[in-house]
Amino acid sequence: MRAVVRVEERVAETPTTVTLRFRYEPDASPGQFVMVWLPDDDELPMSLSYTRGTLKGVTIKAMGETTRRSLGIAPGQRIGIRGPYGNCFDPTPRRILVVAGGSGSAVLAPAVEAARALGGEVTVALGATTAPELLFRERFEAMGARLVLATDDGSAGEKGFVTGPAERLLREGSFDAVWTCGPEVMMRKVVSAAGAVGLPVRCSVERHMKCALGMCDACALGPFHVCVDGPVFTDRQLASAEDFGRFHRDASGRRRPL
Amino acid sequence: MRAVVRVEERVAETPTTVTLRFRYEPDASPGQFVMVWLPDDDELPMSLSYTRGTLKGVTIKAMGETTRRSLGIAPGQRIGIRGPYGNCFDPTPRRILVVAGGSGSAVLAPAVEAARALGGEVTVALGATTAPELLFRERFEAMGARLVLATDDGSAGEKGFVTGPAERLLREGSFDAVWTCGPEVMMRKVVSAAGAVGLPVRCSVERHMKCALGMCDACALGPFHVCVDGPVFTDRQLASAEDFGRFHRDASGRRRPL
Amino acid sequence: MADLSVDLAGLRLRNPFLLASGVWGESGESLAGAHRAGAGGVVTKSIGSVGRPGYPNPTIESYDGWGLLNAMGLPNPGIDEYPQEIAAARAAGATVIGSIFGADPGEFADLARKMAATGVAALELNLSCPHAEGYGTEVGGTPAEVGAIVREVVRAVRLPVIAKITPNTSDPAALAEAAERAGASAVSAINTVRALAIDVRLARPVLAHGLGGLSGRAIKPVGLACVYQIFSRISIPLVGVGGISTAEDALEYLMAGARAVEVGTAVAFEGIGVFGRLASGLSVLLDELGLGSAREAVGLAHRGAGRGAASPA
Amino acid sequence: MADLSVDLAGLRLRNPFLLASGVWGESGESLAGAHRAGAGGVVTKSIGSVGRPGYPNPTIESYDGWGLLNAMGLPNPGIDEYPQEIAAARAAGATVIGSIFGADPGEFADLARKMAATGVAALELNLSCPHAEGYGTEVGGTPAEVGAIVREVVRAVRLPVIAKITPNTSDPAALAEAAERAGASAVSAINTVRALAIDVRLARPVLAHGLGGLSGRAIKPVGLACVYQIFSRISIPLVGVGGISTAEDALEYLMAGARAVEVGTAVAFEGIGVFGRLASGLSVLLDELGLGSAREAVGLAHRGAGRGAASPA
Ligand SMILES: Cc1cc2nc3c(=O)[nH]c(=O)nc-3n(C[C@H](O)[C@H](O)[C@H](O)COP(=O)(O)OP(=O)(O)OC[C@H]3O[C@@H](n4cnc5c(N)ncnc54)[C@H](O)[C@@H]3O)c2cc1C
Ligand SMILES: Cc1cc2nc3c(=O)[nH]c(=O)nc-3n(C[C@H](O)[C@H](O)[C@H](O)COP(=O)(O)OP(=O)(O)OC[C@H]3O[C@@H](n4cnc5c(N)ncnc54)[C@H](O)[C@@H]3O)c2cc1C
Ligand SMILES: Cc1cc2nc3c(=O)[nH]c(=O)nc-3n(C[C@H](O)[C@H](O)[C@H](O)COP(=O)(O)O)c2cc1C
Ligand SMILES: Cc1cc2nc3c(=O)[nH]c(=O)nc-3n(C[C@H](O)[C@H](O)[C@H](O)COP(=O)(O)O)c2cc1C
Ligand code: FES
Ligand code: FES
Repeated sequence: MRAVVRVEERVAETPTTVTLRFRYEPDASPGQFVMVWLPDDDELPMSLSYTRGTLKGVTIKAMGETTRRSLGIAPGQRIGIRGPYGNCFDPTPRRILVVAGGSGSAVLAPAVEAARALGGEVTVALGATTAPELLFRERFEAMGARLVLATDDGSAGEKGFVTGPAERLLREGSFDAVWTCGPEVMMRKVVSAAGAVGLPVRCSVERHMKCALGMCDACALGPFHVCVDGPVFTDRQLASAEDFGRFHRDASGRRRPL
Repeated sequence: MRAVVRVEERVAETPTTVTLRFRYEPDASPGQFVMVWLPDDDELPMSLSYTRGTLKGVTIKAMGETTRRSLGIAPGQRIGIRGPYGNCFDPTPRRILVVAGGSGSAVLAPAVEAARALGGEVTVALGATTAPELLFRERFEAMGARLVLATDDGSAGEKGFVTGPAERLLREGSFDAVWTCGPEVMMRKVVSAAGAVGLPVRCSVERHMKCALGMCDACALGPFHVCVDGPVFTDRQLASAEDFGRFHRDASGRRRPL
Repeated sequence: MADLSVDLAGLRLRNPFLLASGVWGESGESLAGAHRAGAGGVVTKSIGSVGRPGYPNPTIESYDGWGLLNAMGLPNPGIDEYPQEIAAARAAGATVIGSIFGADPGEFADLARKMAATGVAALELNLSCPHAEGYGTEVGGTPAEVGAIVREVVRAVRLPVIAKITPNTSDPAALAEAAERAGASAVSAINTVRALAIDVRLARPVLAHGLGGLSGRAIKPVGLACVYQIFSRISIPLVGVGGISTAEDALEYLMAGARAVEVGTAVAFEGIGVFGRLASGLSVLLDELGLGSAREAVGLAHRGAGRGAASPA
Repeated sequence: MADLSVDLAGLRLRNPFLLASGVWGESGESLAGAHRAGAGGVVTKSIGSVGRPGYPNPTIESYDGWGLLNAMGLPNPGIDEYPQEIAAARAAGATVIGSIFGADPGEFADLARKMAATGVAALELNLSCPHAEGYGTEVGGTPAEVGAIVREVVRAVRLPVIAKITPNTSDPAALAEAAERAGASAVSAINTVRALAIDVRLARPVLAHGLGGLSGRAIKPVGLACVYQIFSRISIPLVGVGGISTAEDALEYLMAGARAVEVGTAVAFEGIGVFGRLASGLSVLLDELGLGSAREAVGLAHRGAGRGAASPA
């Protein structure tokens, strides 16, 4: 379904990230996304960072021109929402390692919430360029997840990419499942590290999206369409998608190295 | 809904009337009609003369060219059916006088069956031009209805129009309701005779039909459309339709005296 | 409460919802019934010089809820039999727009004079029936034909003349422009979209006439495109027709540029009560959107929508 | 069991169901997926001389189950980037028809040569996109334009050329005739129907481009009318497109005169599994009707249906 909603709340999460909350009826599960229409502007895929009840939310990181403009949206403004689309995280594993980079926390936060509600033990390896950019750090803490931080500049947690602590945790700890969302190169490393210790991974993958109906082919990922077969994929599915971690397609369908 | 069905059975009811039986799923009630499409030919409104179960039936009297041709339809041939349309007879009154003329028995027979099934006492005043044309005479008898006959040529029952015995029955007998279907001038007389003794009447009325959806206006009857507001009308409704018993409209919408 | 009344080519309508031609339009009592049900005005069935029975049945195929295919074949009692029906509708207080169809400008003008004499408030010219041989799009499908017919009719009568145009063309706005240049007071769009259904079991077209015209929800996006495209190319008012069954549908048409709308197929799927629901629904919707009147909504979707920040509330 | 295979302009297809252009057509793996799902052949996304991102989002509006509005704006990676996608599809065994769009006959011919070099089995010319500025109907909306483009392309390549025409015209058969005269091997009809949606709360068109094209069940009756009308006016084969989502829909098109059909929007509403269901459904339906093959059904609805007695069983 599609609806036009009023932005009820705007929360500046990091210097480059805002959450917009709005009332939207349809049921949604952590992992699913919506198409967000900024009326004089573009329509973009965004994971639901708040999925419960009717006060849903998306958390947008300024990546390009449109997302940068979206930081200026104020409560009271109207935006279009259609969805939710796609599949979701299975929240039942007992011990989960979550590896989140950049805006990846947007989709992982509600998933962790769901896992914690079922009594799961969750360790979140959270990475960002710099400390203020660590998205949903407090939210993860409030859920009672164990947090391991990494920043490129060392301003919080370990210095370097989050894949460092993630790989170490995988070697040391004992987990039942690994969830990850973030830059694709990061996710690829997580998949291979988890594979090394025989753990199943669920990756939330991004591709260019237009229809979100499994039709226009914009979001092709190997034999899959991210909008209907994903966005959450298993490591096994990704093994059959030669483009995962290697290339994506731009708006024209042209292959672009990642 | 619309479907193409195979004619399962053909019964010659009178020299000018045949019943066609066919399997058609939708539920129907006595009083309702279907649009019958004779594929290389026209599509005509016909009351369901058999409404129970899936083996429905229509009983067609040769009136004009198309109905005359329809007498030649053999078992195995395919016809189109859409419907059922319209309202139905309320079968609950205890003592019912039924006045049937010409093909009117087609719609009244299943209605009388329904009333008898509920234990109603039914008297059928059945009229025709001549004895062999008395439609569903045996069927009414088999239901346990009391039969009073009239023929124009006196070959069965009283000589003359069926309105004669009907008016007498109304004066003599005690009934809770009157049902009638037949030539409109006949029905008008029945309505006024029943009105004189204060009895409610249900009349099944015919008008030219095209859409059967309450749209094209072909079947206008005063403020009503026979296809959706009828075909069964109350005496009170008919009192507000100045055309009842006076004029109908031909295929062009032109008023034609009855 | 939002004001629903609209002015259309000199007619003052209590609301923008007109009964579309061909629906509840043969009998005066039906036209009166549409008025009593709340229609802002009623358009008659298209009337010709002489009575026509129309095509044989089947004349209709229905697609559950979202569309209707018809080829009635312009049945009508003929202009000489029709005045009594208009009289009945007018007696009930209805604002009646008389629809006519002819084979050439001369026949249209003659019919227009006779229709005007019945006391109708305006005329609608059917230049757009997609399946009537020798009428409709066959005589009014090009700008030149539309212009010639409208010109002749405008000369013949003093009433407002509404040219009803077809969507079955590459450039509907060119037809509307031709109507405006020829003196039409308004343009209505659209008539049905040329269409066909086949029964696979009988291996033949469902409708006796073969080709027909599609109406109902299925054609709303098509009608909206026509109205939207025409709006910026003419300055006379537009009447939107095609697939309207909710107040939101109607508001889409108003925002696309229609001053009033016509409702046809929704009467088949929802009954004549649809007029009351449309009027009250539009009133609620306009209030909700902070619009004081139906008039204010006309053409709103054409405001240059730049690409920049999200729209203010 | 009925034989589903059909010959289309020299191509032997295992069944009459082709993937329509613009759906699952950008990546070679998707084309291969449609083949694996059972499509008789796959038509690529329409490819141009250089890459185009298409229009900004929103590019789509969906009407629950019965229709889809889109204005993608012909996004495509450009002919020079595309051969690798076709190679992937062919490697999977798919019969690939390459769709191209250009601004004039010369550009079409140039693209045709390049597309032919990728090893496609046939070409489809997009003369019919209703919303791409400078392409589609804007350059292929009249018989003269269709003829000029087809002629140039037929001269340039040895492959069968399928001209895909628009329903947004008064006489689609005239476009088909022009394509035949210019040497086309087949005609496909229809592309989407020009349409629009407005969001009343935002008071603007839903699609970023404004106008778009309607597809899906809503346009099946429109596509059928085009195919039915064209069938008796050309002798080259026809490909039916528009709103097909069941075997019965497909059979309607075959009976109206189509030799094969294309399926687009049904993939969005039912998934790619629709191809398997269509093929098995058609087989059952043909058996039930006593037809030995899909070929036998072609044009059946045109048998002169006199008016007389009811049809024999
Ligand atoms: C399923 C899914 C869920 C997502 N969830 C979130 C989220 O929760 N939070 C968040 O901040 N971002 C999310 N994204 C990413 C977000 O959609 C892009 O960052 C955004 O579209 C960039 O838009 P832009 O115009 O600002 O960037 P541009 O300047 O246009 O480009 C920046 C990058 O974004 C990509 N992009 C642009 N348009 C689209 C599009 N329509 N679809 C996909 N990618 C696009 C470009 O290809 C490029 O890689 C998600 C993407 C997908 C596919
Ligand atoms: C609700 C309803 C139920 C009916 N039930 C039965 C029934 O059970 N059995 C039965 O024998 N007849 C029934 N009829 C009447 C039957 O439809 C007509 O007798 C038949 O249409 C005549 O067709 P024709 O072509 O043979 O006659 P024509 O030669 O065309 O004309 C004979 C008469 O039938 C009328 N007629 C023709 N076409 C139609 C039409 N499409 N709709 C209505 N009237 C038409 C003509 O106006 C004329 O009065 C019913 C009619 C209606 C409206
Ligand atoms: C059964 C039927 C009969 C119609 N008859 C006419 C007619 O006589 N004259 C005319 O101009 N339009 C006629 N139309 C077209 C309608 O007036 C209207 O333009 C079209 O149906 C689209 O509107 P809708 O979707 O609300 O029905 C007819 C439509 C239907 C469905
Ligand atoms: C999202 C989308 C994209 C399309 N892109 C193209 C295209 O690039 N070239 C083309 O010739 N047709 C294109 N079409 C039209 C389809 O090929 C087809 O003609 C039309 O959608 C009708 O078929 P359907 O109802 O089965 O979808 C597109 C249709 C859709 C819905
Ligand atoms: S976004 Fe169109 S197929 Fe996924
Ligand atoms: S038959 Fe059309 S309104 Fe009754």
